[in-house]
Amino acid sequence: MTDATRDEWMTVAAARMLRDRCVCFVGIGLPSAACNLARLTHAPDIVLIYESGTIGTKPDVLPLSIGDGELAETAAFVVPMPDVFAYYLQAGRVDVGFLGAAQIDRFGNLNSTVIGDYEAPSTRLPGAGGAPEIAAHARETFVMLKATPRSFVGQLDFRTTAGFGRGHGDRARSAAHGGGPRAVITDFGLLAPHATTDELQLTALFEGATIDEARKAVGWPLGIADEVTQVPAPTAHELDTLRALHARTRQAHAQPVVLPTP
Amino acid sequence: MTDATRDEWMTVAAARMLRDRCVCFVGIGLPSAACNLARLTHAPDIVLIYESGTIGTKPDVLPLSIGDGELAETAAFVVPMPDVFAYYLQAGRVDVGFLGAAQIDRFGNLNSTVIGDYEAPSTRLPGAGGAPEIAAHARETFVMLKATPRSFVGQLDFRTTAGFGRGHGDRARSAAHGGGPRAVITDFGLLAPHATTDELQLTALFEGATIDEARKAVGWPLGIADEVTQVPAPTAHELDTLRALHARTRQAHAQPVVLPTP
Amino acid sequence: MQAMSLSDAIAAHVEDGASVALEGFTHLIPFAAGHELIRQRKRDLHLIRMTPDLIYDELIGMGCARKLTFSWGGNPGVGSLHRLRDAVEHQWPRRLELDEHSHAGMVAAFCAGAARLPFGVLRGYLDNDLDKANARIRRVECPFTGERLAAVPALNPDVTILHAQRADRAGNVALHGIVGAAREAAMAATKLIVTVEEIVDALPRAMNGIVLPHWVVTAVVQCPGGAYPSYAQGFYARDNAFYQRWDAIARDRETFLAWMQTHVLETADHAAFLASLDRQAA
Amino acid sequence: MQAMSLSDAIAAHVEDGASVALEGFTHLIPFAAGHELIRQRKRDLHLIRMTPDLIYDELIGMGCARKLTFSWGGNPGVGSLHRLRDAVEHQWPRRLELDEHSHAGMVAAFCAGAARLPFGVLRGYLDNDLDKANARIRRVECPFTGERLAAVPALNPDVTILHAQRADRAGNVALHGIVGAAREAAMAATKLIVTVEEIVDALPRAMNGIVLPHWVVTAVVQCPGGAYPSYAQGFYARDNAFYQRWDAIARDRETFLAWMQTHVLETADHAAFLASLDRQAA
Repeated sequence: MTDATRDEWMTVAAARMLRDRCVCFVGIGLPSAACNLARLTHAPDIVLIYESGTIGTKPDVLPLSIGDGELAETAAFVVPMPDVFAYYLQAGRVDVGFLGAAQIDRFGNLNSTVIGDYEAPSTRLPGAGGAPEIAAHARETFVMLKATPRSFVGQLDFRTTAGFGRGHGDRARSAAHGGGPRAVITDFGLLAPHATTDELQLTALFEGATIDEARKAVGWPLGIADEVTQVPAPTAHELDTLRALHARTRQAHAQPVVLPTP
Repeated sequence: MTDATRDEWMTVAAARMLRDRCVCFVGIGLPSAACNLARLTHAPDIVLIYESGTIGTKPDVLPLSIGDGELAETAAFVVPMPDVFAYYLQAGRVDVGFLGAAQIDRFGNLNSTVIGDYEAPSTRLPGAGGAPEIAAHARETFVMLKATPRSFVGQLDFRTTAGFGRGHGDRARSAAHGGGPRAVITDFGLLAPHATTDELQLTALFEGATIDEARKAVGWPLGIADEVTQVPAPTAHELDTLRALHARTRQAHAQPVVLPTP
Repeated sequence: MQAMSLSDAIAAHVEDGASVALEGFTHLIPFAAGHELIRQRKRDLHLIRMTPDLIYDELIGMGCARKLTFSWGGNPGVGSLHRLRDAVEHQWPRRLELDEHSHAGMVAAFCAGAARLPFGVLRGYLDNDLDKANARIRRVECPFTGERLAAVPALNPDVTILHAQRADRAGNVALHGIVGAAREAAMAATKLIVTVEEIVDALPRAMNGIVLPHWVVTAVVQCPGGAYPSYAQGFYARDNAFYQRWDAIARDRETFLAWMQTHVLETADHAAFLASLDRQAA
Repeated sequence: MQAMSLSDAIAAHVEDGASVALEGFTHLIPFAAGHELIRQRKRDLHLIRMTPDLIYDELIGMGCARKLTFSWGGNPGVGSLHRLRDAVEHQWPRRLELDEHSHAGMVAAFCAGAARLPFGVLRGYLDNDLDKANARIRRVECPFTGERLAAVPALNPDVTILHAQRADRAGNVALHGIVGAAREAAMAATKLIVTVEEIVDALPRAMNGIVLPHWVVTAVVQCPGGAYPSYAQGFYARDNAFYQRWDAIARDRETFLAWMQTHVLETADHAAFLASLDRQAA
């Protein structure tokens, strides 16, 4: 039995979904860890793009922000942000996008804008950022999000980012060129859209997680795939690589920054 | 009496119209000579932009093409062409534009597209290039063009570039933000638009040129300004500077280019 | 272009009620200039910025802003901007009007502004609620294919304020590293103020480098460390620990106001601001 | 990305009837690739290029083109492109359809193509005859101000061919100096072939340099001197004298055909083309 945490399971599971040489639009947090874990294990030639404009970046430590200097220093090159969104993302030059959110619904639509009413929210969230157009244009997207009935909801408070809309081929009829969410990686395992209804259903579990746990964590009646597989445990090499990356990151971020002297 | 040629008169007259520190969109040929003469005499801080994207360029010799390496090497910086046309020209960041053409009419409209019918021209000319939008967006433009009844015509075969349209405030009613042609510099002297009709009329003559010569060279009944001035002759300093520039240019262009060896 | 002090530049060029874009994406955020806006108690500003970041949290919390145009308002890698949230959720210290976009939409709006076009076009805002929340996200029909695309109104700030690595004495400004939409925000503005790490005789040679030409620049201010706690590539790193500390500082109104009093209102300029943190750290 | 010979790259990726953009503005014009198109007797090409220059004069005179999208068709600083004129004025050697723009319009069309938008917008084609001659110049109304602006359909060449200074072994291509609309033409294309002066282990460090990333590049061809008689900044200068000589070569059909026979059709590749000129010069 592995000692991997659920965060580590999520990160490893996400990393494994990335093919070598694929072009990946990376978000901060778990997606950044997953993409760099893939790069440091089975996908050395993966191309990582952070929305700050760093193309082909190979950070030695994980960035705290999406625009840390480390990303620019280790990038093949850096482009202005209009280029990222027009010439790379909208132009269909990105294979994989990673998304997070505060809420997700059964069709993979996301909310990262408000809890409550838009005009008078109970919680104001950060907002869209790159997500709506990443979701529209990347060939496929992965959503990484821990599951609670407050995050996996029957009805979004606000739809920031379209997944499969109302399902049943809704997305294919929209102007979005990308394929939409291929998987949701959450802390009990993986969900994937049903082939015809587009509804997310449970397809795989992490070690120690159960279908019952999954059902309780999800705020809609969760569909279960015909076959629910067990995600193979993180290997020693995966875990060692990931933990070394996090250790390097902690060490780097613990270095005091010298205040610039006027 | 000066020994200046008519080309030199034109170049010197054009150079004198350029204020120091103005931002000037330069065309090849006489305009390029005039702009650089201004830079080398009274306007050391003039900003020269060639449409190839070289900003603040200070060539030691005149380029043959609008994109010679000399222009890039001596530029403050070089931008892609979309930037030149969108962020500089269309954005109103250019003070002065220089234009040439095959034909001009009495309202300063220009033809550089075809002689004859567009679909079956007797002479196919190079076409618009940057001219239509230079004419639309530069704060003011100067036209440099030698006068014959075939070039100064009553009716253009094709309007490539709008000057004052049909005159009488036509331009002010268009979407063009720039002020239009401030002067036409030709080989007998200068024309400028009438304050209310916008029709070009003779305002100044070079030494040795006469109103009669001007009238014969122009294919419409040329209006004459109330006061026609004499353009002061090129100074020795202006002529020396211009001739030295041309001599450097001839010498540079006479250098054989070494074929690149594979 | 005019070389001047930061306080003079802000006083001369930023009026109450102005639309102001302090751009820079994570990198080169003009903190020093933002603090000077607060010191001079500017009011009713329409703040524009893709990623509001801490400096807008400060401006909003200090009541300088009436409106915010933005596309992502969080503390990067940390969490919420508590002052922004307080303004939206509880109208404290005043109501804040939101003009909310996605990054792609806002980038298109800056590009349109820089090109002096009235609108930008993107294939975006597809099948989501953003155009219901913001009436300034509309559609335009392609005259060739009939496809309906998203249109956003151009952003043309009254004043854009940037921080950059270097300017020369003529006022040409060079920046490198992550640039975000800084160049477009600069070219889109009516006035452009740039704080720089250093003013040099000649910019480093870079034929295709990113340069803002002197005649587009209204004022240059020499302000070393002007992006701190953000960073200036080649000069100093981002103080990630400060961004993490900000979460606790800004969470409560009182700790926030006390911190602003000590470190911004009671410091005369950016050098004093930095010194106040240095003393604290020591 | 695939490293291959020029003849293989052209044979594999350029089909008769294709739309092909050989871009480069005065600088980095892919002459070697253009000559290879002629050697392989490609037909019915839709040629796209802001400034057709000598290489398109050659392609048109050799009957390779059915259509030309362009904005300025002259011999820069010299005069006419005689083969282009002969095609338009006398349909020799065949009729040439024109899709004519201004520089600003064509740049907008390339930018739209690179962004995979169906049209580009500009404040242009004002009060002139260009939109009467070209039905593909239309108008679009701003959904905010009601202003009518010019719209041009996106340019998305089947193949864009560029010349650049360097590629690395992964196929990343770096160029510097005057770039014109080369980058947009590259990003707009379905396939991208790039000839380079040299293939290197690592591109020169340039954080904000102009790079075409390997996954956008279809084929890289090492082809020293591939831009001659145009130039490659840092490698060799523009042969202005050749541009002047071209006027006499291309003025008559017979001298043109004889020159093409000797220097292009009877040379096996670009090295042989350069050698043929060298012998002539000696």
